[in-house]
Amino acid sequence: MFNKKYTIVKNEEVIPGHRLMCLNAPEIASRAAPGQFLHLRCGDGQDPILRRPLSIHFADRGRVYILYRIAGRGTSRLALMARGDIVDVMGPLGRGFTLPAPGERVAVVGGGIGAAPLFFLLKKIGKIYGKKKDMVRVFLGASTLAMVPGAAQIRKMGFPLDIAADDGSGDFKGTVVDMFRKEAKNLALDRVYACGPPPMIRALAGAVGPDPAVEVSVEERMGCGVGACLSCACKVRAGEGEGFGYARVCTDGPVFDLRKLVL
Amino acid sequence: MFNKKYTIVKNEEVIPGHRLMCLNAPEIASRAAPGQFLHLRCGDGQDPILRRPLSIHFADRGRVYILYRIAGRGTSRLALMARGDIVDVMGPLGRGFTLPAPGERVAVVGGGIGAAPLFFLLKKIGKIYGKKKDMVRVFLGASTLAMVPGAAQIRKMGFPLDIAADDGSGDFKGTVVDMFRKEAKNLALDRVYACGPPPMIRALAGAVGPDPAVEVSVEERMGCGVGACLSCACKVRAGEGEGFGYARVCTDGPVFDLRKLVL
Amino acid sequence: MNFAVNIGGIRMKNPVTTASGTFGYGREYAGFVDLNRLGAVVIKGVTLLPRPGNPTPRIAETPAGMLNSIGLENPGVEAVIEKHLPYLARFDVPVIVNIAGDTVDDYVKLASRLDKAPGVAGLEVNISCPNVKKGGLAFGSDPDTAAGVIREVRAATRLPLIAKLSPNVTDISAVAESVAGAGADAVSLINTLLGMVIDVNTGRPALASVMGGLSGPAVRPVAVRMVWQVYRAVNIPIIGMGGITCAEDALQFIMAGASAVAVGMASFVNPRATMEVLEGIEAYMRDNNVGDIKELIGIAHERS
Amino acid sequence: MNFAVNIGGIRMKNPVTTASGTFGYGREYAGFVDLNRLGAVVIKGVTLLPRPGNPTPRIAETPAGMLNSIGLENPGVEAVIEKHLPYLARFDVPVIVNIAGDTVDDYVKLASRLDKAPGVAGLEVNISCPNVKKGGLAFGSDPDTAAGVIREVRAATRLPLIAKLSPNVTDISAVAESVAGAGADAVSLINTLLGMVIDVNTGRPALASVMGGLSGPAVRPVAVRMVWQVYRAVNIPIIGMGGITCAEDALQFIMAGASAVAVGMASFVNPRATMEVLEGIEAYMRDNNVGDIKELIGIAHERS
Ligand SMILES: Cc1cc2nc3c(=O)[nH]c(=O)nc-3n(C[C@H](O)[C@H](O)[C@H](O)COP(=O)(O)OP(=O)(O)OC[C@H]3O[C@@H](n4cnc5c(N)ncnc54)[C@H](O)[C@@H]3O)c2cc1C
Ligand SMILES: Cc1cc2nc3c(=O)[nH]c(=O)nc-3n(C[C@H](O)[C@H](O)[C@H](O)COP(=O)(O)OP(=O)(O)OC[C@H]3O[C@@H](n4cnc5c(N)ncnc54)[C@H](O)[C@@H]3O)c2cc1C
Ligand SMILES: Cc1cc2nc3c(=O)[nH]c(=O)nc-3n(C[C@H](O)[C@H](O)[C@H](O)COP(=O)(O)O)c2cc1C
Ligand SMILES: Cc1cc2nc3c(=O)[nH]c(=O)nc-3n(C[C@H](O)[C@H](O)[C@H](O)COP(=O)(O)O)c2cc1C
Ligand code: FES
Ligand code: FES
Repeated sequence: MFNKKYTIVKNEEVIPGHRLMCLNAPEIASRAAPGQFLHLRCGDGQDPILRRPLSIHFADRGRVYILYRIAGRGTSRLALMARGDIVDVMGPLGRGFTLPAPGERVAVVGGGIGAAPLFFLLKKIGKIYGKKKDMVRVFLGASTLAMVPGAAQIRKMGFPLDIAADDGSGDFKGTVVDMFRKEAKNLALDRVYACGPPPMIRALAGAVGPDPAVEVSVEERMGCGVGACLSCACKVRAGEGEGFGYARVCTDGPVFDLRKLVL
Repeated sequence: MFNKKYTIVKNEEVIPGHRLMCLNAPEIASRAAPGQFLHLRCGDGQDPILRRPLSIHFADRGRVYILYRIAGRGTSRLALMARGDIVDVMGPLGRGFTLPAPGERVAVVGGGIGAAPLFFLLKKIGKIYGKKKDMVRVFLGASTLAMVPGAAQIRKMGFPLDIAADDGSGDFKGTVVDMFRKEAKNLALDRVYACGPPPMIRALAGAVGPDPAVEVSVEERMGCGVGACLSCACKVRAGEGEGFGYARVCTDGPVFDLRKLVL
Repeated sequence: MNFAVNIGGIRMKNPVTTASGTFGYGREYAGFVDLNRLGAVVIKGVTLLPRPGNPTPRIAETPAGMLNSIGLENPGVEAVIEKHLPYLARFDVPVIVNIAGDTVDDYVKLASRLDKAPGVAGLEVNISCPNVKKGGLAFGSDPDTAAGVIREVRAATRLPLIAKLSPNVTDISAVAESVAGAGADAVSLINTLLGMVIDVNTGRPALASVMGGLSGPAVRPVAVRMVWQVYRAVNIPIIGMGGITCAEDALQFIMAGASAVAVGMASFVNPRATMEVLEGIEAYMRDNNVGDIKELIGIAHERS
Repeated sequence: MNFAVNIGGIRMKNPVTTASGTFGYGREYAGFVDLNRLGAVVIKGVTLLPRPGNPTPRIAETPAGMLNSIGLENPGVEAVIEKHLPYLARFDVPVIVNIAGDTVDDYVKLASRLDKAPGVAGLEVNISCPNVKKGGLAFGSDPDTAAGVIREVRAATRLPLIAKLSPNVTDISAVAESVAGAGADAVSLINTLLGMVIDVNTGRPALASVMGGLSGPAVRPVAVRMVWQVYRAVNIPIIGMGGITCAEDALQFIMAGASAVAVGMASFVNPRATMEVLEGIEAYMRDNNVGDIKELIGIAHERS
């Protein structure tokens, strides 16, 4: 866990309204795990004042990548930064995904910008699975085909990729969960990894069936990013029945066992 | 009076801790008078939130120049801006100096960064006086010779320039007012123009004698810059004796008749 | 689309007005803003006699805000009637005069004088100014004293009365209820929060008057909360203010229960702020198919 | 140079501590801050029984600040004694436990339980939390009720007692005097200002609990002012807080009369904020030939 200023290597638009930022951050790159996140200051003043959490999209050879949607005040400021500018980063933070054992049948499901952290996960799975990448299915969804981040790279890595697009421009017309539901029946999945907006996660919970282990990455507003402020609470089951407690997305997550979450 | 966004043509250090910014601002350039000022936003967010008043250092051919000391939060942000960046400017604001009639004997006295607006004044005086620039004496002061802004240009314009430096590196060791006091006796001045920190203005008031008309540029914290908020009050005599009222530096000034001020 | 609102008898063609003391007497901003387009103009606080105001420095910048201690500098009510109201009478805009006094009697005299002056659409009774020694803030800090001022002023004029409330209180709803009961036709809130900055280089307060009033975006969450609370407590219209810089900020106040909004220090930063707020509200209504601004007033209460 | 201060019996090696609820139980920041270097650690507010806290969203960003409505999520006093105090006992730093209750009896039980727990240097009595339905803020809004809580707690423990005051009051000096009279050894201020943000896209409050507590640089001028006022009203030490991000901010509080300062949400932005404040105060003292931090406490009063 570091807090340092790192230099921007690249900060480019990859799909409309989304940018890929590459940071020269060796300490983070060598320790990062898929599903972990960075907590960034968007500028050096007090506007905006809070850091912003962004998943690690990929990390390799001293460099860390984030893929972000320009959503508001903070990400708009990030988008203005250029090669050579400095960003104040805390990371790597949080608990990431449990990697699969070779041989497990896996599905990776991403909705919209939710796909950001899955890329790093796929890289690691790729290393574990070697030539057996056909035991992994990747399902991504977006409003339209052009809005799916990183599709080409995922295919290049050798993973079978299916794309759901609301407008029919993908392999499936509808939501990524509808596509997943249709395909998953025949897959005898051992593990599912997912990331996306809350409605997608809820839909997935209904679609996934009892068998596979399911891990999802959760988003919540954050203050500290290190477990101190209790801003980022998410409801988790406590004991049997209706009981629940709050977990901290920043340190207990952001990746949680789907069945432990109260959605 | 305009409020527009203008492009920075140049923003360079001229003396340590001081920068000269050139803006492409034709509307302002064609209307600006010496002693007037600009009211600038230092960045596009809310940090800092208020505008900063800076005198017009010079204006010509569609361009406006400001010469500023990096004094705090706002000017530090200005200093980070580069050619091509955009600044939100209100101006030209305020009442400037009364220009001399040809033939009047004139002294121009500047302390530190106070010299900033005097350069523009000298340009205008130069136009009025033509070859007779020896009827004008310029006195500038600073801690050391190297900290006097624009000395070479003033000499190039043809004005006799004397420099007071605290450390003896100038023509006179001491304050600019001490130098002025010594020289002025023999000058039979009709007009004095001055700009500098409050202690200098107070010292000048004691040194200047009853004869010349004296105009000084006054600094006060500003909110609106247009006379609406009454932040920038400065004490002026009202009636005879001890009576005083407040004038607004932004619209009644920043240039005032020294003898009307309650110092 | 209908933007008109009625603030206790003052008909405003749209809900956007100016916060007293931040827009001078209107003319200072006439080069930037078409005064005819404002819902109303609220002018700088006026007292019976001229006041010089406080020594300088009168302002200090703070994070996302500023402190001021102008001290009600103004030329007195007669000069305002003579010099400033005639200028504003040229425009098609209701003029609201903000009044301040050291005693209840001062307020009463101001109200009866302005009752007879031409070109006054209403009075904003400033019982919340933190920058004068006597009166001001003191009147607004207590529900009963506040009601006392309003009751007497009510008796002295038929002009619509807006009570301007102080945020420096434990329970703003109680003050609002009290002034509503005493005959206020509307309330405006918030005035400034009492604050202070120390210059650590000198070890002295940054303002000559030690304390001043905090305004700007920094205080907006407090202001929105108070509008929300007051909306639940009284039935008279609310003019919301405190850190409004854009339409989104203004809509927060409207959704919390304000029928109109006032732009304050934002005009210093952006002299066209009032116009941009107005245009932004229009755009929001267009985009969201809102036919009448009144549909938005207080809607957050239904949705929470 | 001497940095040590004594806060009502708690010996701090320097004046820099943490604001309750912003530094967890210390361990969360141990990767960034050497806890031994802090003047004291104030931990997250604890209640008798575990509390789940409020639904999310629990925070909203505001200009130069944030709203929070955590709702005192904590595992209860027994778990804090078992799990968290032993961890902190490893460090050479006084631990101050912030306590909160729904009833006076809750406070009393907490105090007598913690009186017997090892590793507690003092109690900060939170009579000012805006984020719980009952108690909390209500206790701190009235001088008499505030004194009532402190008096009972005083009787239940010999630990140094710090009363944490709410800024949401008309007269903070009155509350401070009252708790000092009731036996508080020190006061800390300010807790958060009650505020609210509305999301204009949904027309709903941005926080699930509608209102929350405003903190951060935005509130600093209000906090400095209150420290200034309280310094004139009482003779017990003050811990100042509210928007401290750097040494200069902290020095404003000290010059206004605080004997110690707490860093709050600034730690979220800069996890080393406490250390930078400390180092900056040291540098200031060195540069200005100040031999003892006590020379700076309240100096702005002499100079105004
Ligand atoms: C663990 C985690 C990982 C994330 N990874 C990514 C990613 O890889 N790519 C990406 O584009 N986005 C990601 N997000 C969402 C991202 O944090 C928000 O889009 C971003 O904070 C918005 O900031 P803003 O200032 O642009 O928007 P604003 O709307 O101006 O933000 C205002 C406030 O709301 C918070 N906020 C707004 N939206 C969200 C959200 N969805 N989740 C949490 N807080 C939010 C901000 O942090 C800020 O405090 C992630 C969120 C979390 C919690
Ligand atoms: C009419 C006028 C003309 C000026 N012309 C020049 C010029 O040509 N070159 C130049 O370098 N400086 C000039 N100044 C001073 C300049 O405005 C301040 O140095 C600048 O505002 C400091 O801002 P900051 O954010 O860097 O410093 P900070 O200290 O962070 O400023 C904090 C606040 O104090 C105010 N402030 C600080 N110092 C002054 C000051 N001396 N006068 C007024 N307000 C101040 C700022 O506006 C701001 O509100 C002029 C001031 C006035 C009133
Ligand atoms: C410089 C200045 C002067 C003010 N003068 C007055 C005044 O004369 N009467 C009054 O009722 N309020 C006065 N106010 C308060 C504003 O009208 C308004 O209530 C407050 O500034 C909050 O709005 P804002 O945050 O948008 O500035 C003044 C505010 C400022 C900044
Ligand atoms: C997320 C958060 C949680 C807080 N929890 C508590 C608490 O449990 N008990 C308490 O007395 N104050 C609590 N506070 C208030 C702080 O201790 C402090 O008084 C306030 O935040 C002002 O300081 P700041 O502006 O530096 O953050 C909390 C503040 C924040 C931001
Ligand atoms: S963000 Fe502070 S606990 Fe998670
Ligand atoms: S700065 Fe507002 S009146 Fe001069």
